[in-house]
Amino acid sequence: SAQVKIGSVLSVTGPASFLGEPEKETLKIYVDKINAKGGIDGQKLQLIIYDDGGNANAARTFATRLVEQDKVVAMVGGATTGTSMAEIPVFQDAQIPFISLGGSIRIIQPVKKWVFKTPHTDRMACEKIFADLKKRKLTKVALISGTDAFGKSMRDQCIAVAPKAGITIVHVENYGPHDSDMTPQLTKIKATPGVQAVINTGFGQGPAIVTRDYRQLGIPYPLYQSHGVASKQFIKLAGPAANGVRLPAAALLVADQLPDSDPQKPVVVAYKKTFEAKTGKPVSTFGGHAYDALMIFAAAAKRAGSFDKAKVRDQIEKTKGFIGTGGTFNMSPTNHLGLDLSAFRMLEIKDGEWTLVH
Amino acid sequence: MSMLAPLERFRLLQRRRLAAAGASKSILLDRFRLLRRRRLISLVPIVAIVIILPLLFSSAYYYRVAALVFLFGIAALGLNLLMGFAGQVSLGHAGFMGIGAYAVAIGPTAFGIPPVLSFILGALLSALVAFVVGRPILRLKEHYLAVATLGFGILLAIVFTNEANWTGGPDGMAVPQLILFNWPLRGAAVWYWILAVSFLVGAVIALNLINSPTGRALRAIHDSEVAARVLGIDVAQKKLMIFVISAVYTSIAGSYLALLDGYITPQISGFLRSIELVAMVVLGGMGSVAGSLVGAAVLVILPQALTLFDEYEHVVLGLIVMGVMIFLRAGIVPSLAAAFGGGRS
Amino acid sequence: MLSVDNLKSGYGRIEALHGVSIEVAAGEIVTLVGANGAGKTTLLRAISGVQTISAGRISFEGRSIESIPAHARVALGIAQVPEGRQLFAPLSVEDNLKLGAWNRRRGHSGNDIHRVYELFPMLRELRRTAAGALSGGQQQLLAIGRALMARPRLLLLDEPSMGLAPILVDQILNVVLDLKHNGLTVLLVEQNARAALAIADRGYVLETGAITASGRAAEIQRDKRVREAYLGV
Amino acid sequence: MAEFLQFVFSGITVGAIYALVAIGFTLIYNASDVVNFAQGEFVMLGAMGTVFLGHAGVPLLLAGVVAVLITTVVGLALYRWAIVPAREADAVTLIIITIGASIFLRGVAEVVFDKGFHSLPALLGSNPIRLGGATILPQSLVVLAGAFFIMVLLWAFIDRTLFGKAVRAIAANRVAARLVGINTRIVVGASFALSAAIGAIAGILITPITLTSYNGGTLLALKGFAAIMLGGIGSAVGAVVGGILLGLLEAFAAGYVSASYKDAVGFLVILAVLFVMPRGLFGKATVERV
Amino acid sequence: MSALSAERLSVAFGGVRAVDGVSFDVAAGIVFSIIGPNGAGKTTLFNLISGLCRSHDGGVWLCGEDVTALAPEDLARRGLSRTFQNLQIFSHLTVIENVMVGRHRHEATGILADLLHLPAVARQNRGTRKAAAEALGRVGLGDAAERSASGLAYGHLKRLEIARALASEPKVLLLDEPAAGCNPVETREIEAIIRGIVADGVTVVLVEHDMRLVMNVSDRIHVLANGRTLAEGTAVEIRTNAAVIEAYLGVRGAREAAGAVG
Ligand SMILES: Nc1ncnc2c1ncn2[C@@H]1O[C@H](COP(=O)(O)OP(=O)(O)OP(=O)(O)O)[C@@H](O)[C@H]1O
Ligand SMILES: Nc1ncnc2c1ncn2[C@@H]1O[C@H](COP(=O)(O)OP(=O)(O)OP(=O)(O)O)[C@@H](O)[C@H]1O
Ligand SMILES: [Mg+2]
Ligand SMILES: [Mg+2]
Repeated sequence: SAQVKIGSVLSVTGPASFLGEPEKETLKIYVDKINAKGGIDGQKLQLIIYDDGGNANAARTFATRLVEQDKVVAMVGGATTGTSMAEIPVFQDAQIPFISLGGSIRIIQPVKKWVFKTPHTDRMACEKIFADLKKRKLTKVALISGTDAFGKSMRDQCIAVAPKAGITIVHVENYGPHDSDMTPQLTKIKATPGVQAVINTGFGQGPAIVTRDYRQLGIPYPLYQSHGVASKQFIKLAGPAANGVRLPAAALLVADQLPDSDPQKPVVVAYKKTFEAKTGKPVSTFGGHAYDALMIFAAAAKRAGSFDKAKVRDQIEKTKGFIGTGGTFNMSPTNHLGLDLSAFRMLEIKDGEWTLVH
Repeated sequence: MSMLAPLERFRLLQRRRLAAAGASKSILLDRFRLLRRRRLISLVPIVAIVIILPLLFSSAYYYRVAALVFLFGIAALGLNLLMGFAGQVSLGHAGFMGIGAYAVAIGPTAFGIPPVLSFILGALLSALVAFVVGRPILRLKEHYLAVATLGFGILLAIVFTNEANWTGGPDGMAVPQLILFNWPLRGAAVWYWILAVSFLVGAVIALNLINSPTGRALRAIHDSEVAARVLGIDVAQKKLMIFVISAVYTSIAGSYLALLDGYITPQISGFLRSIELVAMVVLGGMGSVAGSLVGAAVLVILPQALTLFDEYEHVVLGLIVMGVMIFLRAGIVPSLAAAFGGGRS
Repeated sequence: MLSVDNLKSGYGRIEALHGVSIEVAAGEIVTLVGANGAGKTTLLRAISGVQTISAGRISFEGRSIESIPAHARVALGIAQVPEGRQLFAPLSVEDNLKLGAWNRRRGHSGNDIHRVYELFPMLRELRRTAAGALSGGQQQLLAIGRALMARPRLLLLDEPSMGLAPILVDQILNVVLDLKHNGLTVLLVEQNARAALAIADRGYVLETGAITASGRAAEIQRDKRVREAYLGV
Repeated sequence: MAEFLQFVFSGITVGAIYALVAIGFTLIYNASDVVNFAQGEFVMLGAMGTVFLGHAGVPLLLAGVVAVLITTVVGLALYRWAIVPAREADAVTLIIITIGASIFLRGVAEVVFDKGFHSLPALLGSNPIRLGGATILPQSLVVLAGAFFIMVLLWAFIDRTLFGKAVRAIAANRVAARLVGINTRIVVGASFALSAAIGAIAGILITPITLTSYNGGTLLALKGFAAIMLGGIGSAVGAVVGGILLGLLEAFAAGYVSASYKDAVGFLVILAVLFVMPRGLFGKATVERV
Repeated sequence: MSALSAERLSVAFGGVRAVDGVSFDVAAGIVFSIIGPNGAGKTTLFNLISGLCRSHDGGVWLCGEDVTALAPEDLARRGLSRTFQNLQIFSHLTVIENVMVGRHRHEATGILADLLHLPAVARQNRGTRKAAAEALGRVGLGDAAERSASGLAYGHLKRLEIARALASEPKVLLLDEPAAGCNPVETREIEAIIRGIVADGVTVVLVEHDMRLVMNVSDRIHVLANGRTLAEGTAVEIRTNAAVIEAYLGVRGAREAAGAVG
């Protein structure tokens, strides 16, 4: 039967491989599922995935290859902000829809005609954390962030939105993504007067070490992590130290705890089951972003009734009320993400499990 | 064994030896004359390839990959001048790529300097940086030089990562297009020609240098600094000079990369990129101009070809790198040249 | 004791030995005479096993050794004083000597070291100095001492008197004679051909990779052509 | 004061890690003049091997021993199949071969293991030791003790045994080594095996602190490399002192200057030291007569 | 005017006083030999003169100019050249390229001109090659010009070093054991080469253990032992000097020295 090619350039290896790996697995599983059900409008999908190793230049070459050689009709994925940004011109020029899985708001702001994304922005994560802090009547926070792209970008966003949220950032520290001891930075935070809570923006192994060092130093304030640690791995690595850590994350992580009335419940439970059954690994929200992107594309293509790139793009932009693992998407010409703060849930780790904060 | 050989036999041998010596002498002389007249002969096949390749290209993707080969060929050539000819290791050359790249990115956006001028200023800045750091660093030898250059490269990468106000930080920044005489340079095919020609120009200059007194002095330094010094060669100055020249090559490649991609991240000056440049030089052949291009081709094309192996990509890449170095230990071009016809490259 | 038969060897495409055959009987001193570039060093290296050969046989005490690696040939009893000394430059003089006795590392080398020091008192004074810091002649003495430490049965000497003061040249040649009287077999390459022939039993003339003459040392010394070409009289 | 002490503890923690990784380079370098770029992968293999054998149900102690053995065999294999066939090649070529090996081993780990991060339990538990208002984890002291223990063994081996001298002799002059009867293959092979084993042990000891992943070796090796250059290449004592110094430098830089530039501070100090002592703190100058 | 003079040169390594207050004066256009037991300090003396090593005391004058603190490359530019006891060959270069490097101080090296390969560079290259070929011819290596230097036999490498030093057209040439590894016939050839060099007006300072050569070519001989001057004089004076015979020549040396036809 006729095949329609969709492409993906992911950071399956390299420093961001913990993003790329579940994204790759998710895309493979669900493209197979779509095809097993007869494809979209009777057309089967063919998925082409390239690994950029986290390198922007390689990402751009692979993007060119997808467009020029493979003749894909759409691209789902571009794992990090840096690689996505390098790929954008290729798809803008070729006029092919591109749904990125990168975190930063820069990908979709300013709005680019052909570019969308599904992960929550780091700014939303900051806002969510700040909202929770306000609820707890804590207003003075210290920030500690990784110097990698994710950590740094979110740090900047937090600093930017803090005044509006009524939060004062009293101290800022950072650490290298591969550092193995963060006690000097945390010691300085500990010594800073007035701190009421600490937020760590970062992904990879850094946050686990921060969490452990935090407990080692016996710092008494609440510790917030970002959505960048939203995988079971974090809890395992940080061990008992993770207890009491809060973070904003998608509903996916607490699928089973959602009330039955929650419209997201069936979606996230189904994804979690499928992913864990196929891979034997616990779900992370990162794979969920890929799921959302693929499904938004599939729905748009169905609505468009063809794989005409312009039509598909228009339909993606018209996505309304789409329930994904990350939340409910309502896109528009000015909003190529379409998630609002309600997409995030505030979680707390208790006894090694995610729990919903009510 | 016979007792004393008869005088006749000795004479005969003597004569044969002389005849052989004479013959080989004239052959050598002929070959030398050929070589001298064709200083640039090794470029002929490259020019041919540059012209023929586009006939085989079916899409802009091929142009892009080929453009990248020439681009990294320029960078590797610069490093090769330093490593292959002067024998000085650098594990930090990606730092100069970074300077070149950020120059064309920051120049126009932050200072309103036209891209072409930024490009030139980037090369000059790299030269200046190389001149300043080269003086102390080049006093070190071998592994110590390696770690010093490594540190230099990492320092630059740290600056590019941390000075987010200028560089966009780890997420990188967009690079304005290069506009030449109201004609925006875009599209892989255009870049293919620009980079191929640039590489050839770079190669001609490199060959000129190698065949000049300066080039000989550099190669001499590689083998014995002491002997070079007592022959009147200012070793420190010559090393510094080649360090600066090689920095300029690499910086230009970095500027090109930024312009070609339209977007850069600090990875461009990272440690892994430096290692990749060294690997290009050694794989292709230390001290071989054509080798720089071949080494670049191998490391640019392999990741494209190896997507075939999916998750085994790195296993295969590692095996190929090891295999090439084991079986062609002088590097691809010199080893093959020695195997076929004993020519030098 | 040593027999080399039709040996061919070279460097890359260039053949340096075009089928060389020599014999060294037990207890003999045999000297190899030849001009610069004749292939003397190449031959000695081949016998020691650090030079690949393309054809021919080498047998030592009746046993063919072409396929035996270099280090094992030392264990069989072949030691060499190589051209250019080839010392372990960063190691001390004493360590160089100790390593000379590597093939007997389970035995004690202490006595042997003392014997070397007695032979060359200069080395005793320098025993803690890095070999690389020694003067040329001192290095040459060390190279000879190191080879003796192996207690070889066949000693290959490649220009042992190179760089030595005249007073020491005599001493070295006397040492070689002494060794012979203790049953050691010696293959000697020596630029000082006259002196070498004076202590040798037999000799070979090697010219551009081929043996062109051989015979008793005294005969060779008398041969007019050899005298003209190598002895300079 | 407590703050200062905490920086010191942090420096010791990180420094001990660098030291333990750095010391693995020593033997291969001494035997072959080659800085083994796959050394970080040995560290990773020891750690990941233990983790995954543990997952498979092997008791952790046994898992550790087996992982070290496997890594040792990998070290030997690297020597036998990649270094021996290229034996006449110069150092740069050999270094590129080790880079190839490092890519290869990472690729294998990526397939055999996974791409996630993993940890191992700390040997003496994870209750911090409190001292003068600062804290340090017992595992940091375990790593430090491990580094010192291996340092003493290595120093005794290289400087005090004939075998150790043979190792250095080979690097100094391979032909001469063969001419005195040293079986260079066995000695250099043993060096590779031992270096690999040291790497693997380092991996197991540091993982409770650093965590591990299939590509975690590269950056550790980079720091280890910097540490040995600071200490003076080839010297076991230099590796450990260099490592600890680098760790302390980074901790103080992070504490008193800026964490963003702590790596920069580390390298600047290394550069400064090299300008004064071009062969590092403990590197011996070799004399070459002309 | 003397071509080279050394005054109270001294240097110590660790405890060893390798050279200890050595002074001498070399008249222009002669062969001045320095002999002495192994480890006497001859090579170290050369290193002091050629700037590879700093003297603790005294100084060096080259053709009347004080060159004490100069770097080797500056000395080379003033006309001092040398060969090495432990060969320092440019082994990745061909034989003739080795010698061409010797011409360095006579070549104009504008980096821009070199990069662009201006006609002047090409012309100069041809000149350099011709001069190098000539120097090779003088030491009898003309046939080996295009061979890789790493492939020469030891004795030939020694000659290559002489050719390389000659190519720099020195005023003073230091030769460190040029005849090492040469048989008597080859030593004669070296002798002829040295005579040729002197005939061109170059001053030669020779370190050598071959007494025939030394006695044959030397105008003056300076004897070192344990870093100090033991004697200085003409060949006849030296070979009959009891102290020299005792410390250095021995029976053989004395015989060889006497056998030399001066
Ligand atoms: N490494 C090498 N590569 C290429 N050719 C070589 C090499 N070593 C020696 N040769 C060549 O092999 C031939 C024999 O050289 P060898 O060193 O054996 O001569 P030799 O008799 O020892 O001379 P000498 O008296 O100068 O030491 C010579 O023609 C030399 O040029
Ligand atoms: N860099 C150094 N470090 C230690 N000792 C040194 C150094 N250089 C020279 N020496 C010592 O200084 C003394 C003089 O050495 P030098 O090489 O000058 O002797 P030489 O007269 O040239 O001897 P030869 O005739 O053997 O070449 C020797 O004892 C040597 O060991
Ligand atoms: Mg020889
Ligand atoms: Mg000397």
